[in-house]
Amino acid sequence: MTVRVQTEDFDAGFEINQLRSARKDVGAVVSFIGQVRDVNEGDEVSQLTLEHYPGMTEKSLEAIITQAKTRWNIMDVLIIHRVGTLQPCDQIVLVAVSGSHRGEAFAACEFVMDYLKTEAPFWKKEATSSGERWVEAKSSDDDARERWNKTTE
Amino acid sequence: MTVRVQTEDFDAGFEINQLRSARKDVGAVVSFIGQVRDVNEGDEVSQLTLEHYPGMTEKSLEAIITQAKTRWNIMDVLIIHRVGTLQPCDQIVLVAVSGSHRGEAFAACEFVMDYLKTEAPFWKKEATSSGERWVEAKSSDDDARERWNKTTE
Amino acid sequence: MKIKLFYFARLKETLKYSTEDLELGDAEGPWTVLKLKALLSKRGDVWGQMLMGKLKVRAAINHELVHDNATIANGDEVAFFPPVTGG
Amino acid sequence: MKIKLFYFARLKETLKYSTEDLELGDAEGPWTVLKLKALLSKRGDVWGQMLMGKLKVRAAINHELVHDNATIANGDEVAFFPPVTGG
Repeated sequence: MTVRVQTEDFDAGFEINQLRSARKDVGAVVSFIGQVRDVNEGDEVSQLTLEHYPGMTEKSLEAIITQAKTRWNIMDVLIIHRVGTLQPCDQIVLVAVSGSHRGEAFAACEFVMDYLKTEAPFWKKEATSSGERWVEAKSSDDDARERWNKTTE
Repeated sequence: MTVRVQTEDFDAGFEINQLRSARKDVGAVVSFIGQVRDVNEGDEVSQLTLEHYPGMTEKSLEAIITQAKTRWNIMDVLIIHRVGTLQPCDQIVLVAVSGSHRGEAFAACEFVMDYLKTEAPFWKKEATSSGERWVEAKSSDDDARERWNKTTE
Repeated sequence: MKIKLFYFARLKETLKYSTEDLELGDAEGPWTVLKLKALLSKRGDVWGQMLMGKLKVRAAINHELVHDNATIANGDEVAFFPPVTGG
Repeated sequence: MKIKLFYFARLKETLKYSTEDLELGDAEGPWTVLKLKALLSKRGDVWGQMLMGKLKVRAAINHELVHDNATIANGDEVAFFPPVTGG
């Protein structure tokens, strides 16, 4: 597994390719990229700043990957998450999962994102025309995570 | 939407990036890459040949995208599927979905793959040490597609 | 009436046909996919095995997947092939 | 006993504290997250609002998310922060 928390941008294509070609028995790579939207809660967003809790961030992301590997038969998981100041259309996060078959890779990738959204210590502050504001956590993200406790996949 | 059936390889990173940066309100891009595995049903695979039904292939992929767009609030979908002769570790297919939010992008991407696997007229023939053989359709792929008729998402 | 026929994958290989034009007697109509399969099966053992045997066969009319009871019209493009295995 | 405290995001900004070392009376132990919150809340209005008010606060001990009744030990690193919003 690979976890990187960094201010620099990343090359998603390169990273996905690394995961894909690491083993010749990889059949599927599912990936998620999150990017800064230029609008949130109806307001234009001109800038986004991401704060995190160094040390805990990496640990929590690794714990999420370990959980995913326990639940599904997958090969490898990569998470890159940016921190610092970002602009609209900048990449925020990449999660990529390789496996033999697509169903487990899809489930694991979505699981990692749902847990990252609710457990990894990152906080977003956005700059809008009416000033700066902390992004509020969404109950829909809690709901998304709770699904995984109900299913027996 | 974009559908391409081609013999040439593709640059997944470039394609994903195009989809991601096409609009500043894209928040999520989920993508799937399928590659040739060097083993299938316990046998080593040295080569894979993909045949398709020109004309019908493109139509059926477009119809699948149209269905996905009806079911989920997503922005764009790209499908690239290769045909011809491929080697282990070669890319076969790319499906990328952009949207505002991750849940719908994940669902739509998996939906497209499940329907592509069961409705798009492609056939695989693999070369193994004991000769050539047509790949058999899997009932697990039919099951994966049937799930979408049961859920009300 | 006249139709155009296509065969793919294992069917194409075994039947040694990729495409053909076929004249169907209007008097024997209406023509369904099943009726066409039965007609083609009379061409010989391998045809019967491929189209009416244990192997699953899918059919398309004018690029749309159809069931055995779908009706074939003049000028249609009809295709027979095994369950698909792309992706 | 001695602990190290961290504050993040809105809490850091409002409390104007990023980190501090704190001595907790062993006689008043055992110390839980809730008891620590109550102690800190006595520092003033804004502390009470941030830690015991309407806003949700999450706590971590040694980098693990914990509940209010979790026990704090000597040397622990305790952090308070709002619900996370990464991804």
